[in-house]
Amino acid sequence: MLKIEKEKLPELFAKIAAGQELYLPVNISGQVNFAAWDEEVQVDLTTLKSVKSPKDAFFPQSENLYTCKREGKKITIEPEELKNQSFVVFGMKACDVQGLKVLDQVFLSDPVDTFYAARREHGVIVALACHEPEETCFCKVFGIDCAEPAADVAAWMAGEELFFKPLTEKGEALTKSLEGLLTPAGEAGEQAVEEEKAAIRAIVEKLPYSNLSLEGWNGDALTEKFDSPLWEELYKPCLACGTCTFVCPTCQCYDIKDYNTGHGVQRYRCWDSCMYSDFTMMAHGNNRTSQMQRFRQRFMHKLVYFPANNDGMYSCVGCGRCVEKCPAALNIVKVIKSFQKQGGEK
Amino acid sequence: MQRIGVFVCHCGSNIAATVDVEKVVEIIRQEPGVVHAEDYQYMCSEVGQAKIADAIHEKGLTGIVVCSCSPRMHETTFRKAAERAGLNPYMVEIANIREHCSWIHKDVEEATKKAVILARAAIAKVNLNAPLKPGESRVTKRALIIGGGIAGIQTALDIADAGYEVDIVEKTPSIGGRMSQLDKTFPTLDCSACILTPKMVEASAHEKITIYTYSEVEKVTGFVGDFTVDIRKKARSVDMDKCTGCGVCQEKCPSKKAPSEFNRGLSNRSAIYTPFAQAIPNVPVIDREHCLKFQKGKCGVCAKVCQAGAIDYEQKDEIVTEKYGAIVVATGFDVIKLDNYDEYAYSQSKDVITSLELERIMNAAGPTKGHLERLSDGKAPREMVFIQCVGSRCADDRGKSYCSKICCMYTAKHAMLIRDKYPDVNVTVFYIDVRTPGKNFDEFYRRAVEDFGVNYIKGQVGKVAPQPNGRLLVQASDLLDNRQIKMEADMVVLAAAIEPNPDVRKIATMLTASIDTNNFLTEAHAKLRPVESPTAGVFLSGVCQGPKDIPETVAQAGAAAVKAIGLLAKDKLLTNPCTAHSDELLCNGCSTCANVCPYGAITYEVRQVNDHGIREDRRLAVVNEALCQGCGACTVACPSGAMDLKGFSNRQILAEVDAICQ
Amino acid sequence: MITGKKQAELIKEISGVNPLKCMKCGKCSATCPSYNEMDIKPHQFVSYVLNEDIEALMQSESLWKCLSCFACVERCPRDVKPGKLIDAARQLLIRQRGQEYLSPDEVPELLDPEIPQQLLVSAFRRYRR
Amino acid sequence: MSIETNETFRPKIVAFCCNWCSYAGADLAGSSRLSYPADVKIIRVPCSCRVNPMFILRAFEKGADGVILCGCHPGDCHYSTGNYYARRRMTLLFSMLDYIGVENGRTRVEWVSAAEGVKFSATMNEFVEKIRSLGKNVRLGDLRCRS
Amino acid sequence: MQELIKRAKELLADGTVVRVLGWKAGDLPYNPEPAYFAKDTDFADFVYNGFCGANLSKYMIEASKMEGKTLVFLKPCDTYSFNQLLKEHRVEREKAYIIGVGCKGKLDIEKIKALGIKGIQSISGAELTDEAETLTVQTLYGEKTCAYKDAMLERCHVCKGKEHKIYDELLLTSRDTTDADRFAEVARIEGLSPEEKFAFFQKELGKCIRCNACRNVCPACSCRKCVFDSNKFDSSQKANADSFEEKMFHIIRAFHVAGRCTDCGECSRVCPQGIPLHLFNRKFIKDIDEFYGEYQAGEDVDADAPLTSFTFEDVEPSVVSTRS
Repeated sequence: MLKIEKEKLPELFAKIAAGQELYLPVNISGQVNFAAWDEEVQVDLTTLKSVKSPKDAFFPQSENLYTCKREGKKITIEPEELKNQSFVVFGMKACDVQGLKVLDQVFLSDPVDTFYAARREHGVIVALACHEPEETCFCKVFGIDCAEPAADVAAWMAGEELFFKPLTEKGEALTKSLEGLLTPAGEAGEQAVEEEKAAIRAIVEKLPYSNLSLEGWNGDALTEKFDSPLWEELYKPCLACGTCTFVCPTCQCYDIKDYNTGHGVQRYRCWDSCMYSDFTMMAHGNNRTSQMQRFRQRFMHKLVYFPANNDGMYSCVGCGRCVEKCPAALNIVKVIKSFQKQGGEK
Repeated sequence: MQRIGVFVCHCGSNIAATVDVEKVVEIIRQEPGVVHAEDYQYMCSEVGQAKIADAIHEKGLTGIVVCSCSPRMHETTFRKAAERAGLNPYMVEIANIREHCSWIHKDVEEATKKAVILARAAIAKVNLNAPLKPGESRVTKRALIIGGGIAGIQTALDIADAGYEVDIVEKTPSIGGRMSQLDKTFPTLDCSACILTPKMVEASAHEKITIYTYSEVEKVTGFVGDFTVDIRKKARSVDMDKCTGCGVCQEKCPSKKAPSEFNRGLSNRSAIYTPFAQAIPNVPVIDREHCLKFQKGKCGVCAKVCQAGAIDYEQKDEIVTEKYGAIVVATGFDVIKLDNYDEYAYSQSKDVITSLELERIMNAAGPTKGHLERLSDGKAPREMVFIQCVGSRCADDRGKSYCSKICCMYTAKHAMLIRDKYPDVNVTVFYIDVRTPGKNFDEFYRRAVEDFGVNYIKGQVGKVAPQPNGRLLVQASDLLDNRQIKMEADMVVLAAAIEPNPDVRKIATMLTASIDTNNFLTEAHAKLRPVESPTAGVFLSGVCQGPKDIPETVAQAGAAAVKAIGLLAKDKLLTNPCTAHSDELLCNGCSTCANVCPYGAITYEVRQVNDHGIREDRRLAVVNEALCQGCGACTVACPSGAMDLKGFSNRQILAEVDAICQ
Repeated sequence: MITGKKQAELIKEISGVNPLKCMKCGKCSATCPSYNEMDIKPHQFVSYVLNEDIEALMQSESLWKCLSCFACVERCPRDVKPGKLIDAARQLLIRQRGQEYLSPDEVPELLDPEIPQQLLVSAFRRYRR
Repeated sequence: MSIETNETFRPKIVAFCCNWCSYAGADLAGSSRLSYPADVKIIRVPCSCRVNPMFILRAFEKGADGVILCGCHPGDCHYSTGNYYARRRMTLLFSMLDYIGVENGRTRVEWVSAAEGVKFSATMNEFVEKIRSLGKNVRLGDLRCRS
Repeated sequence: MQELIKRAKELLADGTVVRVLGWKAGDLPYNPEPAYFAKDTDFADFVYNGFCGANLSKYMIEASKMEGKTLVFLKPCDTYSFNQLLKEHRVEREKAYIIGVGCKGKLDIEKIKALGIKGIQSISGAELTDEAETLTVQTLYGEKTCAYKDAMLERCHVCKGKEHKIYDELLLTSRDTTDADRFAEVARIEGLSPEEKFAFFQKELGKCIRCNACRNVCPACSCRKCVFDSNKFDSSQKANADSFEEKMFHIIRAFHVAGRCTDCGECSRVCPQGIPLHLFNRKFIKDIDEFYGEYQAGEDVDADAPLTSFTFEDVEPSVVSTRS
């Protein structure tokens, strides 16, 4: 394990960014989101959750797929280049890293999404343990240990230092390139990290959602959950906006659109939300015509369909972003709890 | 995707001289969707139109773009050509590469580039065009004439003779207009009243003509074929049905200090009056501002002397609402105010008069009973000076930029009449140019010079100054002799510029007919549609459209009548198919569109819709296509984009924007 | 040597007058109090400028007979302002002669009580820098 | 701002003209041979009130440097009231564009009657001059559309 | 709160209404959600406190389609929205039984968190009946306090007033919370140079993720299908691929609600990225007030809306460049 003083972090970032792109949490007019580093930006590693999850470092909100160009009546197609240089995402949390695993299940299984795969191949993740978990967090429910993030590099902030522990080959390579800035953590460092982990885990135990039960939520629950009359009540406050999906680290739906630039047509994909009334709107109309159906879809997908198709893996990681951001104060926890309550009543 | 044919017109050299037409064709041929492109000398010619028809048949075109002159010129021509070839006429779009391109640019490369872009925009639009079918609306077989001068009377007679009902609305108490104020008319020197009065009588006696005098148009709604007009009949204070026109009331009226409008204020009239002897209707009105009964509350002489009991002090303004198929504007003119022409001493001396005032002085019914005399002292003048172009042809804001057209001729008439009747009076006319185009006009002017000895001097008068001896010092320059003239005159007559009746602004606004910078009504086309206003169903007669003399006015009045008759003769009108329509799946039923519709064409109904499987009763906007005129106000007011306009749809306009900004 | 064309341009520039607007009505000449003393009449100024015959204009008596009363400017119906043209011609001539300006101290002793005030004012207007 | 750069900069300008007054005014400018730069391209609309703020933003999005809307003079609208609505809409829209930092003068409304060919041409000359002085539109506009 | 429950139960019992639209307590101390109540037992989690910021007017669009009457609790500012919806025929008056509820300013959890308060377990002082000016927050990291005012939503500092514009009956009293000038921030921005204005909005709008929360919560954005979701203008872009799109979206959205926006502040409240969206709407409101006379949408159902009316003497668009 290595370490660096917090005040030297700008040097560390500069060094990383010298050889590749570096994405990390940045405060722009009061909100923290992952963005590319430069000397001007205001890096913020203390805010626990970025508004958007860092998934768009691998699966951008919109990305060009190819461009059609026209000369007279001839049309040529220029595919967009795949990511071919390494980049570093610094400061992802354990839940965000788990979010990527969910995306991997979708995008890396056959047929492979080449754009995503290229980014995964070239991305190096430095994950940061959650210094002070908050009441909206429930990663523990999904078996995630936010004190011990598993990525290319794991990092902890303790006292005035940041501790840095490469876990993979990519992580080793990155660490190597930072020689000189990082110094050995030593025994005291190891000790500090252990204390930090313990402190984190102690807080996690006290979090209100940490003992949320997922009992009954699995691939087998399909019909029972789908047909529940509870949905009809639960969805009512939903405004059909896309906030939950756009801040979510695991939502992976996208739409493909064309944009006429005047000198060509760009075919690009952009995040879509199953909450939107025009989600998967086709010529025949919509396959989910009411907001109740759309609402149900999102939660059934996260908690039932996805585990059914992915060996029991839930596509929720308990980051709690939707809990914080839903304009109508709806969220996945409320859904889970409602079913629990109903079960209890039975 | 449409199969589009593009036709590029040379318009002789009008387009081809500045736009490389062949190059445009070559480039446009490559555009997606374009399956045919060609150029031709004159697309609007029969051969050109045949080319369009041939291409429609041979290439199976579904959309046409003609790159030519303004769509205001030949859009209809090409649409008809397409229709004859079996294509819906609304599948034709025009790229205006003449007025908006070749005529305003000099650089060939630049103009060619622009022509290509304009063509692309039209192609982009036509790609989204849909066949449209006009609806029908009814025609009310009645015409309204605003203004009862010679123009209005003639138009009314012509329309009525064709068998249609006509209403004349005249602001003053009698029809007759300016012509009734004239003494003689050029170039034949007929007595004006002698030729006008029979027409007035004919109009008033015509069974198809209703005359509203002392009345004004108050409100106009509706559209071609179906206007609804409110006419305010001002309180005359005299019962039209009872009055016998005996005139006793006017004789006995004790208030005789009101300036006579008819005599241009040169004499006074009684408070109860008919403007002139031959007035039609021969029913007086009470001028309430000058009437003692109305002002002071006592008098009532007229009521006492009226044996018919026609006087009605209680009478109130009355609003008559009537429907019309066509409206003819014939609001005429007035002479300009001369307050700003201090150098001619008009407001300083009674002996400086306008030509229209001279008409009244020369007229037997005028202030001097037809005797030529100075208004200051009643003496007969020895030396008379006429000054031309007072306020006409001015570049500054004191006068008018245009030539008033009639002054040269009436001045020659005045000079001739004076020399004829008073041979010992010297007459000098100061002119800038003498303009006498017209049948027997120049001959008329030459007679004034050659036979009547009128002294014409080229040179504008600089100054007229009243002298202590009561005469007027006229200072001018003789440009041909290069000398300055200072002469004393007894009377000076100013040929003041004429201007459209000031009321025309108000009327034009009501009719949504446009007005030019000089307040003349604009024609639909300066050359080809001179008697029609750009507003369908509104026609122009007389000086409201531009300066004219009597024969021209009468001719134009007839022309306007024919246009109106052509409209009234139809039972149905095809309505503009470019109307608004609402997408029922997007409509919120919020009423915003109805709030901005000037025609009340949008109503709401609750109807069941099937929105992708969801059946719901919804409040929905419905457009009445017969009422909708296609302005598009609703389309922008509608927040959800449910309202769209056929022929100018959101996507069509956006496609044009995209093509231009490419 | 300045050509007539150049001079005509200068006159137009100084006066701000477009001589093409003239419709040759002669109202300027009709209105001019100094007409009889002028060899080139006000309405002719315009054609001299149009014909670019500026030398003649600059040598003319009219240059010094114009009172700058601006009656012609006021009354011209076409906004041509012949008075401004002659004013400009005068300025050209003065420029040619060089800097022969009076200094303010010299003025009082030159004043003749008989000089009309209007002339004085017009002189100031004309010769101010 | 130097004059040299301006001469090479040819702005893209969209002019929305109402069919009844301004389009006819533009026709009159044409038939009177009153020139204005070829940078101006006219789109015919039935009335100024047909112009949706979306059209104007779209023009900027796709690379226009200036957008001008011409309609009948207030009181002269062929449809009686269309230009009044257009006037309010455009006033608010232009104010909003100003508010978000788009240079003043990239948008303009001018009332041009069918008889005002001279005004049409003068307005277009003036507007093109103004846009040239402002330079390329970089604050509104989609990066993807820049060539 | 108890009086609200009591009255609601009465109205349900006597058949005046068939359901109640109010707020249901969440599982955290600050996240109550809008909810329907129909049975006596439902009221167990009925809540009305400082965190009940949601404007229930918009839910009345759907409630108007249901059978029977809905009792809805509206705060003074919410009644403007209801009126505006009424004017646009989006809600039905006879389908609503409106209880105007008092308000002492609503709370913004983001503001509390911005003060560094996290790991929240409970909050006291947020009840309407609480006289305290201070919120006391129990957190995993200890007890924290903050002034009620400092935790209030921006909109409450510029509150339109305590008066309900439409109601059937009133319950609870309101408190005057206005302590700022509603247009101060707009005026400040107006005073910036074009470069500064542009930089400001670029930065703010750059955060937009096009989640449509602002639009979907907005009572004025009541379109069945938004133009940005339909192909009518080729404008249906689901995500911003370029900075222009946020501008287009937010300008057009503000324009579409211009003269209709009551300034209820919901857009700014719900924006996950904390974009001060009300600055767009308020700009239009300020302009409308200045150009066409003061107008408050939702105040009077019968008033002519500024964009559907005019006067001959209206200012010309050039006023934008000529005014100081």
